[in-house]
Amino acid sequence: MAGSFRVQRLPSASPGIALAARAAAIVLALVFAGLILAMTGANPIELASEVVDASFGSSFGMEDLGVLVIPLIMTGLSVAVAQQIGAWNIGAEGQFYAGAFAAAAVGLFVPGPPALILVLMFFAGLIGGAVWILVPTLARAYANVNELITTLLLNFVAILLVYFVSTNAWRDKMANSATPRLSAEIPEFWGSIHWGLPIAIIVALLVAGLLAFSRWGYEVRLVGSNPSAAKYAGMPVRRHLITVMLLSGAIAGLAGMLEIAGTVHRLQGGISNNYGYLGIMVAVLARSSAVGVIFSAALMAFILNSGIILQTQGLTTSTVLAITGLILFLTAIGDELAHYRIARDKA
Amino acid sequence: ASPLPAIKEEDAVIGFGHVGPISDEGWTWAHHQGLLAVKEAYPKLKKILEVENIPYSADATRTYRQFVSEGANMIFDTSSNGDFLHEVVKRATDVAFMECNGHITMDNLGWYYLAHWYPTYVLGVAAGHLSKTGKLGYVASFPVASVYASTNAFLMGARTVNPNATVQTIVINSWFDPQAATQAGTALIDNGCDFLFGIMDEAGYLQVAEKRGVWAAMWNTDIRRYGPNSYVSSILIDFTKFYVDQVGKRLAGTWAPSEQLFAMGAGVDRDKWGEKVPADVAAAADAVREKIMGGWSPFTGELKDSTGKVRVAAGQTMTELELYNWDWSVEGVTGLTS
Amino acid sequence: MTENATRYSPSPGTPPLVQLKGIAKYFPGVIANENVDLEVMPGEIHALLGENGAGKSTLMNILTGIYQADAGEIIIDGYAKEFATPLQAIAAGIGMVHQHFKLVQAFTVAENIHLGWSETPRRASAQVLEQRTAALAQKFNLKTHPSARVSDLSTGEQQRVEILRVLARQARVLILDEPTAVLTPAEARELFKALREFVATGNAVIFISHKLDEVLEISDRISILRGGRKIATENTVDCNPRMLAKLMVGRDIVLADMRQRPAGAAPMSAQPVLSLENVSAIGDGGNEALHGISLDVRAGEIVGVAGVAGNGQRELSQVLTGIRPVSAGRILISGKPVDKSNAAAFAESGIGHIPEDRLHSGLAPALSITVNAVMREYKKPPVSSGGSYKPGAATALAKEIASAAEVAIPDFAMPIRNLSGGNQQRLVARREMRIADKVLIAAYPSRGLDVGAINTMLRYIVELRDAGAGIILISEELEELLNLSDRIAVLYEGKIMGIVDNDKTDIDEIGLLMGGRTQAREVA
Amino acid sequence: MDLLTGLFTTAFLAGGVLALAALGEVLAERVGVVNLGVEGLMALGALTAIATVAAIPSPTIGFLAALGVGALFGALFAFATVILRANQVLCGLALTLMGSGIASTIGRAYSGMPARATFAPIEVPLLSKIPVIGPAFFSQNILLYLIFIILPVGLSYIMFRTRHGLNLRAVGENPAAADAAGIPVNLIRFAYVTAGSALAAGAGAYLTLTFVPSWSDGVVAGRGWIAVALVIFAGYRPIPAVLSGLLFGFITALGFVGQARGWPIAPAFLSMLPYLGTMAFIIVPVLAWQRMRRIMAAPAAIGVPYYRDLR
Ligand SMILES: Nc1ncnc2c1ncn2[C@@H]1O[C@H](COP(=O)(O)OP(=O)(O)OP(=O)(O)O)[C@@H](O)[C@H]1O
Ligand SMILES: Nc1ncnc2c1ncn2[C@@H]1O[C@H](COP(=O)(O)OP(=O)(O)OP(=O)(O)O)[C@@H](O)[C@H]1O
Ligand SMILES: [Mg+2]
Ligand SMILES: [Mg+2]
Repeated sequence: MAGSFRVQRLPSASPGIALAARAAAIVLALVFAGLILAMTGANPIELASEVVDASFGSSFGMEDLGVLVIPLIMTGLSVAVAQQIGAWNIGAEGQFYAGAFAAAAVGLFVPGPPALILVLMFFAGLIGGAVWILVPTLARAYANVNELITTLLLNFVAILLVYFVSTNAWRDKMANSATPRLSAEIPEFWGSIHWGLPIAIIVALLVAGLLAFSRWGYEVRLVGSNPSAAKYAGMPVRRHLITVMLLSGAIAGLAGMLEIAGTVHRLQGGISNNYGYLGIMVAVLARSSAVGVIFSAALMAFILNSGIILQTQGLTTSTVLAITGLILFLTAIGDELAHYRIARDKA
Repeated sequence: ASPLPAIKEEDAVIGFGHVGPISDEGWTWAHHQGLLAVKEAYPKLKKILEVENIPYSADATRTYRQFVSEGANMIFDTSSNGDFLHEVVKRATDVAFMECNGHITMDNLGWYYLAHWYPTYVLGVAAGHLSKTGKLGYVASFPVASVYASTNAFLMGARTVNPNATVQTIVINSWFDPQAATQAGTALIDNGCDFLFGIMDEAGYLQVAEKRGVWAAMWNTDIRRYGPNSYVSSILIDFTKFYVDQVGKRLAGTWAPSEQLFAMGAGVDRDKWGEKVPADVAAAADAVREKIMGGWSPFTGELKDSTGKVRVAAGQTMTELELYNWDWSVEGVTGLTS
Repeated sequence: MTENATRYSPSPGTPPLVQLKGIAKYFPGVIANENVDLEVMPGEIHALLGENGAGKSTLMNILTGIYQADAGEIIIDGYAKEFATPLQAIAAGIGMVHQHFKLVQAFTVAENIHLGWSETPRRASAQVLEQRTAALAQKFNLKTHPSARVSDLSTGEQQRVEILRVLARQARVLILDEPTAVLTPAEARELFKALREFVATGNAVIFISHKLDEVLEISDRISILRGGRKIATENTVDCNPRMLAKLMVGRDIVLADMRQRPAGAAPMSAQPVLSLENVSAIGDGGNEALHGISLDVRAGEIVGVAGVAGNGQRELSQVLTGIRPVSAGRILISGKPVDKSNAAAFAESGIGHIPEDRLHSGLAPALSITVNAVMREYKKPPVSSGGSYKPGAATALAKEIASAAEVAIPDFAMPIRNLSGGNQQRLVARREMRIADKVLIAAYPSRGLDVGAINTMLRYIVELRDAGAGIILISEELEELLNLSDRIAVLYEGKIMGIVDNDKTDIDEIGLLMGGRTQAREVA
Repeated sequence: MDLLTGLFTTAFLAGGVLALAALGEVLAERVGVVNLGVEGLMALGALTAIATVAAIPSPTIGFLAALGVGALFGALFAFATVILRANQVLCGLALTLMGSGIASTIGRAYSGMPARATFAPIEVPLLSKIPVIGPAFFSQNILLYLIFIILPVGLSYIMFRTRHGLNLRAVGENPAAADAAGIPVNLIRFAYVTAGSALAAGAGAYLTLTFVPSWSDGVVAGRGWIAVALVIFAGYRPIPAVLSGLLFGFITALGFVGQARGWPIAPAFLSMLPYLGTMAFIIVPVLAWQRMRRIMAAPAAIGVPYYRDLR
């Protein structure tokens, strides 16, 4: 039968091997993409050095990464939080817009000193996102309606709503389809990187801390892992489901607020570059760990920003899209293979 | 502001940022033709940068910033990115920027656009002749200024022939969605429209019109092959002269920010008439075209909006900037505001 | 051997029906099987004994093609075979009733019986499958509801479906992994009859059980595994329980009389600590599952609940622990009526619960041992203070529980799913006993445990009783109930048929009540 | 054409795209695999169809070629998720990116080219004369009958009335049980995920061979996601899946008709109709009728890779 070696799957991959597998997957994807590029006449080595150079060699590059990582941390966190309770929030995209919408309403129509307005916008963003996930949450909690579909459908509604106000009632005549510039802005501290970055990181750490070190977090993990056991232990299954899903929505809403108050400064359609959907990938890459989200968001930001750099190098958007897909595909495979080890026979 | 210094052709880097794919056969394709013309006119340019599908989001800032990092001396934003672009404009003062459909100028930023309402008015005249029902359908993206100007000019042209003509718009809430455009076109025809017009980049509703045997007019480029029997004409746009001219100025050190609206015949015009358009209709419409090229403006009061309110007094002519920033529908256009 | 059916005797020189040679299987960090040889002859009922975690199920999973052996050979009828998939094993005539049910919860009984079966008609409408199932149930004398969804069935009923499925498939080798754990004695006897008929034609049975009496009754030979290795194979006639227990565990097991109260044990209280007054409750299916139940438990008393699984035991234990609301009647804790069913409040007032299905409802299998161990005490210091949860303190508590439960755990952060069933059971029991100051509801606490572990488990329960807690012991093991309980209530179709005093009853009377007969004589 | 007829006609056309893609996803999810690559597969199918008919002007060959390409990419996805057991969500999203990226890269050569051959409508004699429904349903292209009658009826027969269907549903519900019963879990998963991907690509081909007969970058425009959502809406059943596609197409068409008729509702809100309408259709019945919960329940093992050795 089997020789003196045999393959075993460990229940969890050791962090070192997992990291190595991920790196290997990315390298493999890039080599693969490089080969194809080389066939089309491009010089992959040059492209690669350009990417590294443009990402880390200039302050512009670092700024871009720093700004891009903010919404990715937040939407990734939003999805990861919902996962804790066993829910799939595919609607972070919509909640992002809803949060941006609510924050913009405050920013446009509430007079006051900017600092106060920013605080109000912060809460408006949280509430906007939470309101947007409210119906899916209640439908799940009281009628067990699959949240995956309801949250997804509301994305389209939110986007239409934002388009509607930014091309109608709230429109700025001097812009094509955007509201006037908001009065309050999150200040920048390094180039165009604004305080949204530390806020996003703090929120992620806060959530991670709550999950690991609070009774609430303990209960949430248990409810998410096995609702029957949680019920047996007398935990309020439904209440936790509701609060966690609302929290997930609120975090995505905050992502929208940070984006318009810190980066875009106006409400308009299209401000989310699919950040909500990218958040799903960020969360999956982080294995739903709130701290892990910070790192996987950084990875995702690097991949996306590299895509932009490659485009200015003459690669088409579609090629870049395909390469990104390949990287993620191989990463998924690498993550799984990292669980295996080859063991020597004990016999 | 002092003009930017001249640069040698061999050292110059020019960037083009597009909203859609070059393969769209519409707006972006037209701008890409401009890029090709620049390449031909200045074959020694060090580099031409081109990025497609730039989203209307902070990604646009990242892209234009990347252009600057790549050493661009002049950058064309072919579909206004507003603040996303201006953020970069402010920090790259040695780079010349031109924003298509922009609204503001800075020391190193100008804007350009087309006075598409004139050829649109001409198409409207043709539609007035060709439509039997007088019900004209319009497939719109969003209720924005260029759509208001387009629907209004179209109806005003048609009403010179058929005073009872109306324009029914369907807003599909997307700049690009062939499926929705197809459905919108179908719904318009089902509702009695026998002439379709719109502002989409693709051929969706032209194919519907061909199938259902009604007329259709298009935008941007000549795509009559999608519906040879239905095709009336297009708002044909041509950026080649403009781009070559701008790059020339930048190289020569004479570039200064400008605001440019291409006039009819100078960057924007109607396309060659469709094969099935009767000669007399074409002639009637072309007569109006001549008149406009001669300096006449059809956009003269009295003009009422869709609520019946007089918006332009009798005898008063709308300025080019008013036309550019049009944000109300003339009487007879329905669907943009509710 | 009590009753002797016609014995099948293979002609001399017949190869073993099943022969395993040098089988080894390693899981990360565990030697599940090593160098195991096993021979099963045609016509033989071969029992497999061993402590929890000895590797019995693993060995059988290898024989059925679910696991691949790391070393060794499988020989059927004298021919070496490779079972890369269960299908090959099934084709070779091997069928198994699994310890952890391999049933599709969302399917009906009929669908479960027919899935993956080559004899299922190609066009298989629900009616056809249900008719066939009814016929099979009749043939093998196992009561089932063909159109019921498995998720609505009790554990015992589910096991009956498993047995029926394998019997229907006419396997030549029938592997039963603890099949009788949830059957009544009468049902077990029926099963044994069927097994004897099954082997009488030259088939074979591999029978895994922790019940030594049963093994001695049914088997021809017995093999014993310990720590993944085979220790011995003996003819059953040469065996007795004490020696088997010693072979399995490696030391002597003393079975004590559990009803004996040691000096200093808490006396039985006069007033009940937990009472049900005419309690009814609605089951998952929406029908009333409990009808007007009245039951008292006093401190220091063990009340047994006998009855065939599926007669309301699950609902009863849920009502008693506040998981399921009552639809009529009331519950009193220490004489005070409970106004709202709330599992947390029940636990806080000192009611512990060893649930029937520990993996599904008592544990979160994917979470760590620590998280699972502190499930009852996470609200109290030292695990939490204020709203905070202290992972360090939680692990300390988990260690305490594990050592009280005598479970060796390499890593408290590992998912509890990785522990053996027996160890999970011990941890749950210890966890619950820590909070059960007043009452412990123990549902089938010894199910699936080996003799040694059962002994330990029952000892735990008796200790708790002696410490002054009231116990409700739900079980199908009449021996166990009679050995422990002060009184025994018999549950039948959601009603209590009678409550008998242990001193004044016998197996026969309880058996009658379990079958739905009303009480013949009154108990004082 | 009568307005209602027009509504139904476009509902069938637009809904057909969703229906076919949703059918494909039903296949994958029924065996326990979530395939979020539908959007990318549709793009690949749409392009393959156009590219094929450009070379061989037969819509049937174009459609079959799309099925083939879909199966190829589906097999790749199935290899990663079923055999290697990589994360399904991540692989699905990656497949969407790859599919869309590859399709638009290759598609550059085909933009600006109307489909060289399309499926022409067939008039069913007599039936096509029935008012309203007649022209909408009986003078349509042949694929429509495949999508709305043959496939859903056939698939639901197989799923719910045959031995094979019992086995495949068991794989999605409890792979360990299916495995122990001798059902080849990975084979069935692989086959159905591949077949489902072929159908998703077929939906793309349907799009460019009937509904919008030309390739353009982004022609799928997010319909793949809607299809995934509709599967849940349909309770993972073939017939409800196509009906929900039809319903979605109908409500979308209704929104456009509303605009055409000048309903006094802002266009943005009319565009929200299909999404809000679908939400209402999901939530209300479940609230009103408790039994719906069980009927709508997802296969229990959905999204979970199956390991034999893991307990
Ligand atoms: N065992 C479970 N498995 C999965 N989800 C669960 C489980 N138990 C609860 N939930 C989730 O939590 C929600 C609320 O649970 P809870 O137990 O409070 O409701 P319920 O009493 O079972 O339902 P209802 O009162 O609506 O009949 C459920 O709708 C479901 O979404
Ligand atoms: N899939 C698995 N992964 C890791 N370890 C396993 C796995 N299956 C079994 N084991 C380990 O292998 C050993 C033997 O387990 P097995 O289930 O065969 O015991 P058993 O004799 O059937 O016990 P029980 O009487 O409790 O059923 C145990 O230590 C168990 O933890
Ligand atoms: Mg800023
Ligand atoms: Mg076992």
